[in-house]
Amino acid sequence: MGALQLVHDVIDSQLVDRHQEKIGRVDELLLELEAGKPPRVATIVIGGGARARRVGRWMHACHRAVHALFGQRVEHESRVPFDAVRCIADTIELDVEGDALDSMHVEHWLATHVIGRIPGASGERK
Amino acid sequence: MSGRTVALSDLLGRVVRDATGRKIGRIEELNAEISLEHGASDYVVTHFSVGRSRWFDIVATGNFVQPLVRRVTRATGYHRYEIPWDWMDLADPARPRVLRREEELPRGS
Amino acid sequence: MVQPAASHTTHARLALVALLVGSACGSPPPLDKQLGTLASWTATMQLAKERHGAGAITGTYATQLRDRADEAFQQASTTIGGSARTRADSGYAAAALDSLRGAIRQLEAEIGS
Amino acid sequence: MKKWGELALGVVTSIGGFLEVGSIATSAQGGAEFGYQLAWVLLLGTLSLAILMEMTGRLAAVSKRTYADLLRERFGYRFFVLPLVAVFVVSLLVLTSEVGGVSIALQMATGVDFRWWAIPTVLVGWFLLWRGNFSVVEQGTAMLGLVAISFAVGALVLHPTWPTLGRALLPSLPAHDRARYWYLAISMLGASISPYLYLFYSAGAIEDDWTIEHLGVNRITAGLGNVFGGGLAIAALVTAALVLAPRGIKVDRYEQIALVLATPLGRAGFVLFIMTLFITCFGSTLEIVLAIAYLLAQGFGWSWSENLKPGKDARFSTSYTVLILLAALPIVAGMDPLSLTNISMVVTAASLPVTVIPLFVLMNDGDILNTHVNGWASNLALVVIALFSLALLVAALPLQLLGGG
Repeated sequence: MGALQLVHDVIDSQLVDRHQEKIGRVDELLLELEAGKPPRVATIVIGGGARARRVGRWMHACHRAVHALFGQRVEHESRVPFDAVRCIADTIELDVEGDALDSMHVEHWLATHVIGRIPGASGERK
Repeated sequence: MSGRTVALSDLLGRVVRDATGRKIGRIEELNAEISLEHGASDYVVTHFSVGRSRWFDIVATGNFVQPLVRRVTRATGYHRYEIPWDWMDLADPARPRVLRREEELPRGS
Repeated sequence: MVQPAASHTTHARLALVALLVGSACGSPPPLDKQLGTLASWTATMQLAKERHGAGAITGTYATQLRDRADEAFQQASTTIGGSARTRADSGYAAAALDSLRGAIRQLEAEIGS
Repeated sequence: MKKWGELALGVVTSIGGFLEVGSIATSAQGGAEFGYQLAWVLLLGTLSLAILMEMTGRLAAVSKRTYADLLRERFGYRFFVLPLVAVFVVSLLVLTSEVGGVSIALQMATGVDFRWWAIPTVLVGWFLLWRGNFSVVEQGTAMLGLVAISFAVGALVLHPTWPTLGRALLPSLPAHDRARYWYLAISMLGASISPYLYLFYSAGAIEDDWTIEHLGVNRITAGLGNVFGGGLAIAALVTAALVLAPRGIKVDRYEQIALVLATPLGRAGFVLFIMTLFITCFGSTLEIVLAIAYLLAQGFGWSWSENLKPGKDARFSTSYTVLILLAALPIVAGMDPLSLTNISMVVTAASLPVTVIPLFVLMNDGDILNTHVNGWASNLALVVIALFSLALLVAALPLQLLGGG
């Protein structure tokens, strides 16, 4: 891991967890600014809110409106410290347990409440 | 670990002015390296790439028909600035300012 | 920063759309177009009759074609009066409607047999 | 040996996968109203699609990433929203048209109104996606899709005048109804070059674990498959030109199109037409719904694969479940499937620039493709396609209004 171009190499890259499962993309990167020190690449954000914010204010407003429509008050967003990055290549591997991430809330909810209720949903491969 | 946090996407595309207030382009890329001073795995931004045309740079950074790109850059006098982190004043992330004059800034390829 | 320019182009686009929609939807379809549609359905009925006679198509399918032709006939008979400007035009319209009605009857006779 | 099997399969897939409701309907309309004259549009569309598919296939085989992946990674989410929304809307429209095509085929066979068939159609389709894997979708529909060859048989039996057809492969201006001519030309192009085709193809390359070794297979699949697919679309145009045009029949409703095969081939032709319409539309339904689900999953970084059990990629499988059900609604509501098809094809044509122009950038990116970047000839071809896709975008709306009726 030498020099990194944050736009070219990091933001929007596919993220995988320590089991190589896809867990989203780098939707936002947070930098920490401290006087007299170079900006530190601090946090990877995974979540629809951060994504919507990048498109524009109106998209962010739409995103919030949709959330309100479904009665969701909390944004299911994950903030992973950049220290957790294990490897940066075509995908970025994070040393985390994907199932424990808050941003996987919709995936889990659908898996248990919708998809899991239909026969034939479980197992490894078809 | 005190300090302000700024989102990368809030910096991207921001117009950068030099010490005299002249527009010199927009932030298009942030280049980071592993810091030698902090703990081992900390990435810090070393310099900002500031250019004038995002699309041109998307095309130009990808080894895109390199001879053609080189000819076009030469013909149009197009260049990006590579600005070291400590020359960039991000006190207001919406209005980044370089502490030097445009003439002093290092140019990228 | 780019707001004013963007809203200008948006307005221009809206105006263009409004103009085109207006010009396209303002009047009933012209007479020659309606006559063409009627002739097309008349020919469809004749071909269907011939194909049914040859055993190429089923009665079920021929009936569906008849129904579509019937719909075209109904639609034309309500709108074609508005498109015909002169007495001669009205004559053409009536003749076209008549021949489609005749062709539909012939197909019905063919299916019924 | 395995490679040759894959190759044959790929070619078959292309034949089965390329002729679908849009091509059948718009080619029949074109042939009925302008004879052979619009054949050049199909040639142009087929060539363009072959080029786009070869490139997206190469991109996936070399980079191990799909076109949708790279659209987001290279251009950023802010830009990605544009192709995402455009392809989503356009493909959903085309999907609805395909469901309409299946329903009409069942109506022709049974006499039961097409509206009743939309729900059963999507339920069966959904079941296949739920239980089947990628090969079932790809190979199953492709093998059965070979019935589409009946169009070629029909065209040959009618003895087309080859020199005239040959001349029609070069563009010419119409003697009458200019707006209608260009409107049909755009519809036919939209039917030939659908973004879902190359998004599905590039995702399929990943599903089938393509590597650099598959570049030859990719080239032949994209090339040969399209030759056959485009050839069948031309055959559909020829049959309409020889059966409908001389009698002055215009295609206003789907029901009229069955006559193009029932006339040269009799009862067999009638049955084959219904089978062709049914199978090709059904196959396309599965491919399009997967293509949209792939786009969403890849764009947002979800876990995805048609080879995984649905519980392993819940968001992906929920997407195709919801989408396929959604596509039935306009048909159940009684929207005319032919009008729907025509509108879908024009909108498709208008949406092309947002997926074609970025491809030009990606295909020249040495970081992604190493030595497999485009040569000058491919670049030239892609620039031409990009330019005429822009022309389509500009012309689509005015022509829909002037020539759509």
